[in-house]
Amino acid sequence: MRGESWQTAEIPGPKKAHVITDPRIVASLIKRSSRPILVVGGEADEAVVNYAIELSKAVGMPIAATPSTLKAFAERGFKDAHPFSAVEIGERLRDPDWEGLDGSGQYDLALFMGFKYYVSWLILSGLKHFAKRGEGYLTTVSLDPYYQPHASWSLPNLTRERWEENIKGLLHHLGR
Amino acid sequence: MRGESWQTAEIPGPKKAHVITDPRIVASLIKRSSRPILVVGGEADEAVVNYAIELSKAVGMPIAATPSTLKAFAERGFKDAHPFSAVEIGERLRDPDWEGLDGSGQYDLALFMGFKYYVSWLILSGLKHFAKRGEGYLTTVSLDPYYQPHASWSLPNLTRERWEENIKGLLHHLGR
Amino acid sequence: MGVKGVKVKLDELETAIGRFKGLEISIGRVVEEIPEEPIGPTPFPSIADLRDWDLKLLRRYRPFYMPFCDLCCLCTFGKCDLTQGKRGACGLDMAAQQSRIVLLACCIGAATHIGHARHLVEHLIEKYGRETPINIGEDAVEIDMPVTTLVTGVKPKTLGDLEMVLDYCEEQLTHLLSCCHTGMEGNNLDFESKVFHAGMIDQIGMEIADAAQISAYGFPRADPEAPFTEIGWGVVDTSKPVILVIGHNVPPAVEIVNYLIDHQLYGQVEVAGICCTAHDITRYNAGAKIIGPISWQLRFVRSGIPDVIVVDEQCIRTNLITEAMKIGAPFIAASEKCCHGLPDRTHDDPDAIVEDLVSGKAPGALILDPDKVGEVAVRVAMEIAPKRRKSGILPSREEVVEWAKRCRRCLECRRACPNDLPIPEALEKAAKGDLSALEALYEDCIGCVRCESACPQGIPIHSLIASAARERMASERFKIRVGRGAVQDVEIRRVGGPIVLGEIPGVVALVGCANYPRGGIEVAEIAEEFARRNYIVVATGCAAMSMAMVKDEEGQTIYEKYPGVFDAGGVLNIGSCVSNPHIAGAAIKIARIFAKRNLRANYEEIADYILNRVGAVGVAWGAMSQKAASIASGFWRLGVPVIVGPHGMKYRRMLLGRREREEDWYVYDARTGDRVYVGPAPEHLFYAAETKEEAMVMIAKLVMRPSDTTKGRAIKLTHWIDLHKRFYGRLPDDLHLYVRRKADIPITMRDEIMKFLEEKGWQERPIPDPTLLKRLIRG
Amino acid sequence: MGVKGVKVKLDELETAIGRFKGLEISIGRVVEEIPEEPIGPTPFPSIADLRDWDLKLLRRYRPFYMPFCDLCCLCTFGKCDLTQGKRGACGLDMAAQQSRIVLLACCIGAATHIGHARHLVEHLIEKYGRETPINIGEDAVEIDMPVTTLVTGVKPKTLGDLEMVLDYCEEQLTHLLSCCHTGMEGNNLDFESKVFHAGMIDQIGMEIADAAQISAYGFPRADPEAPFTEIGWGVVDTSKPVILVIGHNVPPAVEIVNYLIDHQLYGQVEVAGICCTAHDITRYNAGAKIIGPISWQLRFVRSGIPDVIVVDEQCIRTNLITEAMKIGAPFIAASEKCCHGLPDRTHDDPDAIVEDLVSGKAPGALILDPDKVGEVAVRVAMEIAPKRRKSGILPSREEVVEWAKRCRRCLECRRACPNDLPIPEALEKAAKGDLSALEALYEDCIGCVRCESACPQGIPIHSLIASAARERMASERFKIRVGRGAVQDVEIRRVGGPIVLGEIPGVVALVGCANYPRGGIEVAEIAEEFARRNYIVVATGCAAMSMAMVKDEEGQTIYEKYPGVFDAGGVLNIGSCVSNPHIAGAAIKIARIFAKRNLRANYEEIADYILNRVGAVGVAWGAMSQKAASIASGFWRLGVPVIVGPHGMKYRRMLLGRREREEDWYVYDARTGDRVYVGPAPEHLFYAAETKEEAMVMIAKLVMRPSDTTKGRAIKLTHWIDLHKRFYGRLPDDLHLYVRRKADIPITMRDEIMKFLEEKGWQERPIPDPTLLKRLIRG
Ligand code: SF4
Ligand code: SF4
Ligand code: SF4
Ligand code: SF4
Ligand code: SF4
Ligand code: SF4
Ligand code: SF4
Ligand code: SF4
Repeated sequence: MRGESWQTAEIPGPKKAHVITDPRIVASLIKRSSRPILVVGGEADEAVVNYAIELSKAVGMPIAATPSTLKAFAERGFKDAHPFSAVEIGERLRDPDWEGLDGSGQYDLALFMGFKYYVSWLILSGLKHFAKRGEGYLTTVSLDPYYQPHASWSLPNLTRERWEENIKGLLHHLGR
Repeated sequence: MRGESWQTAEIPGPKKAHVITDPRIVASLIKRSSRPILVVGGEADEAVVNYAIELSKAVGMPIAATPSTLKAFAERGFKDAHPFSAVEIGERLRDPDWEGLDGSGQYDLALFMGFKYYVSWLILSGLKHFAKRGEGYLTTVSLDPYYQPHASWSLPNLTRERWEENIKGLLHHLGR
Repeated sequence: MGVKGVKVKLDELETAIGRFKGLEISIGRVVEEIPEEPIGPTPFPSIADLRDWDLKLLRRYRPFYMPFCDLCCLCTFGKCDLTQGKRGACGLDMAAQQSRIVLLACCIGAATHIGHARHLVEHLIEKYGRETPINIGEDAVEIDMPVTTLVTGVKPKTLGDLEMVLDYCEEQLTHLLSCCHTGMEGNNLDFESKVFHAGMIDQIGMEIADAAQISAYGFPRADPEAPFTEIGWGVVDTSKPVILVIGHNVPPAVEIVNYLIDHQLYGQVEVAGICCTAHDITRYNAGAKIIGPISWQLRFVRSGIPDVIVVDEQCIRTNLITEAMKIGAPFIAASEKCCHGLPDRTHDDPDAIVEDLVSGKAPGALILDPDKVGEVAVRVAMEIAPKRRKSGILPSREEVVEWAKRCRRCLECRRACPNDLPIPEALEKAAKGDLSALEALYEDCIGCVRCESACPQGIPIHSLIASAARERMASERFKIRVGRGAVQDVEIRRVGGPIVLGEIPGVVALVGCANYPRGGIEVAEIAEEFARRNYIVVATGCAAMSMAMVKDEEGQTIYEKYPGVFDAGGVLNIGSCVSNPHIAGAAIKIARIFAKRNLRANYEEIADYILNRVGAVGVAWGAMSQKAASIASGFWRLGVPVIVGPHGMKYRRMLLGRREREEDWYVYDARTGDRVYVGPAPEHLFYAAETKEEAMVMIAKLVMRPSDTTKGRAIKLTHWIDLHKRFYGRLPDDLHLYVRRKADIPITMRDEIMKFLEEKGWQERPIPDPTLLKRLIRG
Repeated sequence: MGVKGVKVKLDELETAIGRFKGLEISIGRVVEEIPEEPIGPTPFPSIADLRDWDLKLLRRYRPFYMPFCDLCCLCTFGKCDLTQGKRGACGLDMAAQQSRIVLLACCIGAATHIGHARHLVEHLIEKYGRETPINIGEDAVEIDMPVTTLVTGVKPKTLGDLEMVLDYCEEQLTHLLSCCHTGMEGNNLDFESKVFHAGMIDQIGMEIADAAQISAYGFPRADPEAPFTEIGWGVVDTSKPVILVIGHNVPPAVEIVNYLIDHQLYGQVEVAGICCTAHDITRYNAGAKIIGPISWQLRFVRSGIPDVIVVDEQCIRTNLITEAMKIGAPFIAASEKCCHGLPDRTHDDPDAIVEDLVSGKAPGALILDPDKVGEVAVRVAMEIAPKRRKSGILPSREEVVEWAKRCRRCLECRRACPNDLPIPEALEKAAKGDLSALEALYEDCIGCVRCESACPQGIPIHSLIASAARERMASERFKIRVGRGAVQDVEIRRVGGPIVLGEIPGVVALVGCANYPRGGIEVAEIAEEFARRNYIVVATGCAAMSMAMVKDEEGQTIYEKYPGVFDAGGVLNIGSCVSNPHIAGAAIKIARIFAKRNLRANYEEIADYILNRVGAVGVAWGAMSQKAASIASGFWRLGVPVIVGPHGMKYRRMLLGRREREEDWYVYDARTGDRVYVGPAPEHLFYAAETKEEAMVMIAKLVMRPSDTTKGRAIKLTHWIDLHKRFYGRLPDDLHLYVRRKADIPITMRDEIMKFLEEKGWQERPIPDPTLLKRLIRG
């Protein structure tokens, strides 16, 4: 079940996410990326927000956050969180011509966490099919504790504990 | 690609065939079955027909053959091949009340070989969903050289050579 | 009914005009002359006639597709893999395929309403005559069918007039559906334009259905004082025989009530409904009761309370007959659309049917004659009720615990649950005797029982949840005003100005189904929030029910607390799903009554008016059906944005504006012809919110319109900023885009906002007389 | 066109009957009296009116579902997993879902034909007048529209009469589509009954379309001597400007020809067609040419030969505009259903459009006026032809080799190919300079270019195949008789008896699309086999084309070798897809003319007659579309079995009889009322064959009918046994079920068969006057 859709019926198609078997994979994706972005959804709890901040700080990566979580970021004094709802950030990440949060252009790597399963399932699907980047497509990574087949890379279905281990491992490999 | 649909788009759903990693698996399915049947399709070439006969003889298992292949069976002096087209045998294997080729009732194991990919893909789908056997469902096995997700068990996608090795291995484990 | 219908028509024809041999008749569309108003540019528009308008909208509100599947499987060339730019065997790419699926959904939705309208009109004509006048608001309403008049140019006067409008709808629908065929349309924006067309046609279908039933059955006619009835699982007097009616097409339920009245049985039998038939039967007779929205079907049936179940069409659980059998309640299917495998007893003697159903010889019957349904349902209910055990199949507390012990924690139920409810976790507790976690699932459970289907242990999970929440369910007793129907002209006259000027901050329409991510309570919260803020809150369908199912500290529901009038702070139950066009109609009538725009066949101009001036927004928090899709698209074309809950993302595409793309937000100033930047208002046309908080902030944002006066804008900004701060903890990042002049700024927040605006380098800009249509420039 | 249509209708109404203010008109269905024939029991039947008949068929021919997907994704409650007895959130199970998908497909198919008919009738009324008489066979045909008369009871006389029949079709279609909505029908057999209804309505739609175009355009009127035209890739004179027309709705193509004639340009421009528009333009003018069926689109366009491409609707590759741009051919879209994102130039000056297209300023235009299309297409073709390089984008031999070298043998192309063609293997050879394997793929390739989409190397595989087969393609020049239309009454009179008695062994209808498993040549082989055996072979659509594309040793095509008359050994091109009802009509007319049964609104009786007596079978070897699905279902309800090729299994369900279930094969003897066993004839209603051999044996089997005389049965058995032996090497195992009396046994095989029968313990049994309808018992 690790590499199966968490919601049984959400079968994607021929192209399925690689399973992240080791957080080092994500670390290296981030390191190799020239413009990564972290997207945080409306289900983010305290832990997710904290990890997101850590991740962001580790590599200086901006955060697009569902507005409802903004408060949490603000409370932690974190400034680089920008309000976009799930569909709004999805639509922008799709568009090769979007200028990005800072006006310097599109991103080449988008990491997702804190989403309802079916919400990121669909946003990631939209990006998989339509987020052109030159000859290829945007690389997406799902960091939630369930397998998201529409991402380029996804964690498998995980218990909360194993999930935290993975995120901590990732932070470790990013030098935090 | 071994355990992926041979035709890229023929994605089945949540329930996918177990991959036959060792012909012994099939041998033991056959041995444990009280009423197995071998179904041979319209794409069966000489080799398939020969293997089918061997398989049938190994365990005294009857063959339901697409009428077009009947000639080939007859030419080899094989008598236990009964003419049913793909959809006809599919419809009968589905029905828990079918009397079988010999009037002694339904089968509990159906092995398929010699089919166009999409033909057995669909027949196996019909059986997966509708061939009730008591509380469970008919066990189906695809012995063609490509992965058939709708079967209970399927060989993976194989080259012709590797496929022959598998079939020979199976025959070997059945004592031929 | 078809045969009968035709025969009647023939008879009428023979009597009225003589006998015809070789008669040649030209049957065309008769457009009645309305002397005071000329016909507009697009009478009975065909698919491409409003394409220019659609493309204007679609350039600004761009589709964002979220495929629900990588494949297309619509023809035997397929399945085709459309991943990442691949094309199908017919040449289609993923964007076109997704828009095609949306079109297909909207066609199905529109067909459902139009077919419903057709059956209803046929039946009512047969029953009340072709000449029965359309009357949805007595003297309080001038134009009974504003959508129909807007689109087609005609103004139907009688039930008979509705038939030709239905002909038009069916014709357009046929064309639209054909566009879904393999090898037809290839461009996604053209598919989207057709989606809009389907939505527009759907609005007419719904309008016809509701106009017909209001007129013939005497439902409340645009009545702000429509009576109250009861709603909730606990409203039924279980000491009486109980008839449960489910569906949308009310004639069988009406004939049940009529039979009761005619036979002096009224009051002796409970008639309770689920879904829109419940709305409509209470509009017919407020003595009927409402159980709840679609998600209440199984929990109520399994309770064993209904003695007879009568289903007509739409939103019926398709295996309800097997559930009915489990509780020993005869099942009557009353529509040819939903035969459920039952024998057709339409032409049988009622005595024989009653006998078979009461004795249990037959589990159910198909009866395609509403009068006969009325008789049979009542007689069966009265005869069977004394004999039936009403205990149902909800397990006892002890049984719940026993079942819970059988759980193997395989997670299949949770993985099947659309709301990812923590069932295994709840069962773990239940196995130890603590049912609180199970009970806690009740509110979020939509009653789909996918969990039960998935459970390898055969645990009746939904019944366990219902049982754990039994006390809570039984105490569900709320008041709801029955559907009032249309908005009166006088109401429009009163609020038209304030709405267009922005002084009434907006009209919030809560509509649609009960596929809620976190329970119906969220709908009630949204409604309350905006009613309290003096928005006009209107509601239909399941949402109108869910809103009623919460009480405040004083034990009052929202309908009791707020007036039913179309005015600031009003909360209106408009009616069933087919009453939705009254909401569109209200927006249209603002243009007509307040702004004196012509309606007849003048779609583009009115839609442009609404988009730029009427701060209305639709919210379908639990939208799930194809009908909800087509209803939404009818609003899009008319310039009304729609927000759905997160499940609504499964409709596969949003229509999103990009606030930072300045070039997208220019309009013409109708006075001067200048192109003027007006800011991103309204920002989106179809939007899915993840949380109710996000929805509320977005509602407050989407009601802003370019034409708002400074006073109006200040009011709208106040609410938006207030909600934004409350839920998000700060000022909106894009606030500067919505402040046009200093006078727009709410006084109470002046300093904070001015500071913000300065940081953004904000400058004052003009407020034009906005339009997207060049031809409307007067200057 | 909608607006225009309405205005015309209004004008007519105003002129003809006066001016209406507040006029009240009862618009009903005018059923014209046919004095000689009473109206039957089911005029204008609604969904449930023929349900009894359907359930009779479905009890015998049981659905076998082969889900194409384990899921349902039709609403936002989903996706739902329906695997192995699981139910969706709406309660649906897999059997119901599969039948629902079939219904959806048939609704789309029917909508396409009905919508096509509506547009055509609207256009022809505008052009030729409402009073234009329906005339499909001059004096040779009494009932012009047998399907319409059978179903509705009316007998349309003029183009104008067709509108009310279309109203009925659209109404029924709307109801049917609504049944696909979530929460409607729940029983799979009820869905199947609705599928039959959709098919029946579809037949009317097609009949209207063809009757209208035959009547107004003067297509061949039931003409066995319809003229020949040319078909094939090589028939076009490339020295002239070439206009390629693609689709199904012929008016734009007709106006191209008319413009050429009116401007004395006829003969200077080649007009060539693909798909049904090709059929129909050659029926209008046999000087037009046919390129081939749907699968020829890309290979022909990529050749660069067309100077202008005009598409109307249906079966158009949806990204053809991008292919047109690659060869620099302007692209004109002529239907609102297929706008392809093009600007609407309908109301622009033709000069401006021509200028933009010729100069390349615009790659194409949407022109919703057939006359204007005619002018613009011709003028653009003539102006652009001298300037265009006609070389196209097919690579040279050398380029093919270079491309082949780039192949990495990743197998993606093969895995994407619907026919699993060994492309990588062929490219391996090609890389070494040997193109023979590539060329060998040509026949089996259906031109879907999924291979190209899948290839990570971007290899233009289909172009490589076409290039390798270039010589073969260029030499494709065949003769085909243009579509003759209906069957004459005199033909029916001649063959009705022999068919019902079984002496003409059967009618084989080869219809449908080009989704062939192994090339169109198989269709030609099937046709030849049965024509040679003195069956009547009729054909329409792509199949009628594919049949023509093979020559015998003398260089003759099947149409040249066999007469075009509806008689033993005749081979008839009936016409385009909408001509299919002439085939149904022939079967119906046998009941009418030979057996003197009433037709009007008498569906059940006639279908019963056909099922039991008329040895007709449909074969859709390459069926792929939703239209093909609805066409097939129209035949099922009428009692005509249909065989599809293996891809047809993707329609997801078969309707299969079980020969060994004796109880399924009883009928009433109409003379005595006895229940009589008649053997499994016809055995199946919807059957997919894996190979052409299997199809041929099954055709010969399915033409057997209970009413066959002994002589007739002997003839049918001869052919069946002969084919069975030839292909399967032995007698049929179930032969005894088809021999009723010794006299049934073909004399030449007497001994062998008697021996077989004895082994089976066979006994003689009576031959009844068969019917499934109790009410038809006379005794
Ligand atoms: S579109 Fe739906 S039914 Fe078709 S393959 Fe995908 S999930 Fe299955
Ligand atoms: S409609 Fe087009 S994309 Fe869909 S299955 Fe058919 S050929 Fe493929
Ligand atoms: S019935 Fe309730 S708990 Fe069960 S799957 Fe549906 S929503 Fe979840
Ligand atoms: S599916 Fe059944 S057994 Fe599995 S966790 Fe859920 S309730 Fe327990
Ligand atoms: S709101 Fe939706 S679920 Fe409710 S009755 Fe209407 S269509 Fe059905
Ligand atoms: S229609 Fe029914 S089975 Fe299909 S997705 Fe919706 S709820 Fe599930
Ligand atoms: S174009 Fe031909 S070779 Fe390519 S995938 Fe289609 S059928 Fe196969
Ligand atoms: S997909 Fe392309 S590269 Fe791969 S085998 Fe086919 S032709 Fe070669």
